[in-house]
Amino acid sequence: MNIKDELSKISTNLVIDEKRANYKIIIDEPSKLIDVANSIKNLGFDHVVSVTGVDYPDKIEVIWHVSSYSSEELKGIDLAISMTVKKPEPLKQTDAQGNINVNRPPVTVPSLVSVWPSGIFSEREAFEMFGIIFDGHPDLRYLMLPEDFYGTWPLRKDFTYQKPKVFIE
Amino acid sequence: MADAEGLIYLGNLDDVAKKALEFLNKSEFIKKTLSWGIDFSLWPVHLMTSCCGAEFAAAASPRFDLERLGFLPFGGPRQTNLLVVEGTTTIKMARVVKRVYEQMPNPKWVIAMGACAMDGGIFFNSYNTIVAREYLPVDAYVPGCPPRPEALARAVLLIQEKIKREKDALLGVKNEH
Amino acid sequence: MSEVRKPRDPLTGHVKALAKGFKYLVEPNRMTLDYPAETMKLPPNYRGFFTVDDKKCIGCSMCEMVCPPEAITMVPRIIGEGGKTIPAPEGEKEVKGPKRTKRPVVNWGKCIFCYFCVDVCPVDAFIPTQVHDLAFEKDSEYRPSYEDYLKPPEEPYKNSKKVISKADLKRGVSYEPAP
Amino acid sequence: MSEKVYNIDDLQNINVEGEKYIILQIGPSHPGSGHMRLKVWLDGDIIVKVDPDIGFVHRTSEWLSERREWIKAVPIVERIMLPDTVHANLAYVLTVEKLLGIEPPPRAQYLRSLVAEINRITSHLYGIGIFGIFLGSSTVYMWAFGDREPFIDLMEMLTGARITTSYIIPGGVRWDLPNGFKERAETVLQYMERRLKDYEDIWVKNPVVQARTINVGTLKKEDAIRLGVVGPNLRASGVYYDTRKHHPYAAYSNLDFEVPTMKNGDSYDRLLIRVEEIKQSIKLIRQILKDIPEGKIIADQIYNQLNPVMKKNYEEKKRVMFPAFMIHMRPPAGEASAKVEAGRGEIFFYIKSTGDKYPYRFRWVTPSFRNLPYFTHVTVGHRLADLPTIYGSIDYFPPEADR
Repeated sequence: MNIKDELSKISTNLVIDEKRANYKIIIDEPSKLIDVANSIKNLGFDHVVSVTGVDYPDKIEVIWHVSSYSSEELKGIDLAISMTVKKPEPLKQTDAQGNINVNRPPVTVPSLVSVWPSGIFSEREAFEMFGIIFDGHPDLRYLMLPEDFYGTWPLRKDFTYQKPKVFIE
Repeated sequence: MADAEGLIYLGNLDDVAKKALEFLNKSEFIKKTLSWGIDFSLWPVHLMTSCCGAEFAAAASPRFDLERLGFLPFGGPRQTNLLVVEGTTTIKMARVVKRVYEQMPNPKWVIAMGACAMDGGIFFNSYNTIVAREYLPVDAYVPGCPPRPEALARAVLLIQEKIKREKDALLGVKNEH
Repeated sequence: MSEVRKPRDPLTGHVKALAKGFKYLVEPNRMTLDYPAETMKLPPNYRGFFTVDDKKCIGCSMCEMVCPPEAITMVPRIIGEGGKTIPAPEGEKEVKGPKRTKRPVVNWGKCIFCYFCVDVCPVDAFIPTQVHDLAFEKDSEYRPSYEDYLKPPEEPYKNSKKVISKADLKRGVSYEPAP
Repeated sequence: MSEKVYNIDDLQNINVEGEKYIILQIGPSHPGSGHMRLKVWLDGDIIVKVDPDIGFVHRTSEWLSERREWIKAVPIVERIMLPDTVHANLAYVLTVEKLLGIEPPPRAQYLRSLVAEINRITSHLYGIGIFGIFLGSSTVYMWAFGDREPFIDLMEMLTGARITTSYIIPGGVRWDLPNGFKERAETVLQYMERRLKDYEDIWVKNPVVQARTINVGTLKKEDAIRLGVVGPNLRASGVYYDTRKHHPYAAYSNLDFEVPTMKNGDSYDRLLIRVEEIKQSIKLIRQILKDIPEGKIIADQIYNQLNPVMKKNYEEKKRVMFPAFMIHMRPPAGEASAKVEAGRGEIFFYIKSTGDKYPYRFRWVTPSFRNLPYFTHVTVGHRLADLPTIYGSIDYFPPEADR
């Protein structure tokens, strides 16, 4: 099985970095994501290693890293599935004290938990860190941060933090 | 009969107890015995806050064996009198640590173990961490990341010295002089 | 590998476990370090507390830049007229006028003993020691001033027996008096 | 096992709202739970659902590393994975080396493998000791933590620190083998081999341990693959996968070792596989110390930047000091990923550089995080008393999962 041919059959947007052995499939349309993921799974990539986002000034790139345990040929290959979504404009609100609160709305992408159940915790982590809502995720809750962090999305580049003033009641 | 009623504080046991406590508290022998007893039974509560717990476990292991100093990790906070903050506390964890500290009976001591519990260590500017001194009264600081088990032993010995030095305060009632 | 997984029948299993326990009761392999009475002398590359050689240091701030927890701060050190921060060391008396330079001070409450600063120093000015068992009672004690930082750290138990650890075929770790 | 059959596959869909279940909060102040909370729904004493509440040790390593110079992330990743420091350090450095395009010399590669294997033994002994505590056997805790010390002494002799070694830097390692290391290592290995036989009698083949672990917490091969668990736990379920074989790094492509696998995938197999891996690591350390080539321990690109004082130090003490390059490192733009087999499983790094002095995106996944499905899937249907067994057998280290 030639992995490059098989992958380019699935998607034309295949980026290969020979030097670093990176394989990356770029998905331009959200509706195609689940179909592509299913055909990748049928190829033998059976588990998700990591789900994460990369924050850019105007967009967020969501990356699923998948790999294989069952297929002997694919064990040495890491495949990244990347999808970029545009970020909505942040909403600025001025409250009564004159402080400017920036409300940074989350983005929505389809969830791949139905294809790879192993991504369930990783997707929850990506949700709390980047504000990526995975559409179709069965249990999208906060995983690590306390609930009072909601809406701040710490790993986005425009995150600023203040040490909490009142700490323990 | 009337004389006897004057001598005994009927229905006023609180007062009697307080007077008895004050009497005991002034006795040098009692204080010495108490501090001697406590300083060799510093039982830390078995609460791991972070990765320094690995060295805490090594300190209880056969090579360093802090049980020689009366340092025996124990499960329930009600039976312990020493809290070791092992490394970083996140904000989520600090609430738990604070609650555990409140559950421990007096008198109690706190060791801040590791750089993260002292001044923040390598996670000093993280958005989710807090140093021990901001929410607990700390009695001994152990630098290192993680500290060697010997350094933890040194902190336990420091607290023993402190107990001997401050034996007046052990019963919870301060002496006048 | 599955031949390892053969449940042992309870009788011999318990007897063997008890026998082994009895063997170690009679013949224990003790590896305990009797800490305050004997302290370890650690290998020469051990990363313990360290101080700086005031004469060698050139004040280049490389250590401050590489310090991962930002425990090192550069403090001003002024020699000559006006400045009294540091008494001029011998051999620098001929300096005329104030001479300003910077020196590192380590906050032990942040230091993680990675020795990146020691290794990045272009003149090798840091003096590593093997002191490893300090503890402090107050939070002001572990943030030394430059004068305090220049003094080499003192071991808490100086009179204790110094031992080095040794690999032992029977006990794992054994100790022998340090040379 | 429970009479009621719970559907493990879509566990998240179990409706626990209307039913009369007992909800038990275990942790985080609990001798067994470590730094996490387990929310357990119980039907009698049968576990219906477990919801792990993690994040008590979430120290924001990704966020911090994206705001610091490249070299400063080395101590950060080490502190997150305290029992597996060398592996975390190695995985990060491999990723940076891929970005920089530096190849370390062979001696450095062997030294990296050597420290990694010593670390693997300490990590497994740590896991076995904690498992002992979970089963209520403090003897094994004392044994395992005691036997960890000779190996930690070896690490200390080589790297200068007990656990947090910071030994591996881009381009090589920081210290060469000290005098007398090989003899000392041989003594320690012989000691450990002798002790492993004693472990067998008192712990591994102890009928009490077997009764409590056999057929408890079974994860079948296909489920292990589907849930994407890693490391010794995966191999205990019968999947032949080891990053050292399938993504060779350091000196592993030149070394001869076996990857032990088990069949059943229950708690007992997860214990056995750790013992087997200790045996393999002992074999590997012997091999490395025999085969280690002479030569430089740092790549030429780094060596040429050392100043005369540092070069003199290198020749005399075999100690690599840092050139100014280490602070001002700016890897060229691009992205790289690396995998390393740590004691608890596979570490994955994905780093994106924009050619700046900080990483643009620093992503890493630790083995314990990927072993989380054990709590949600494997515990279901067991009695509450089996929960510590399952927890202990997967060798879960919460600070590592929370990062």
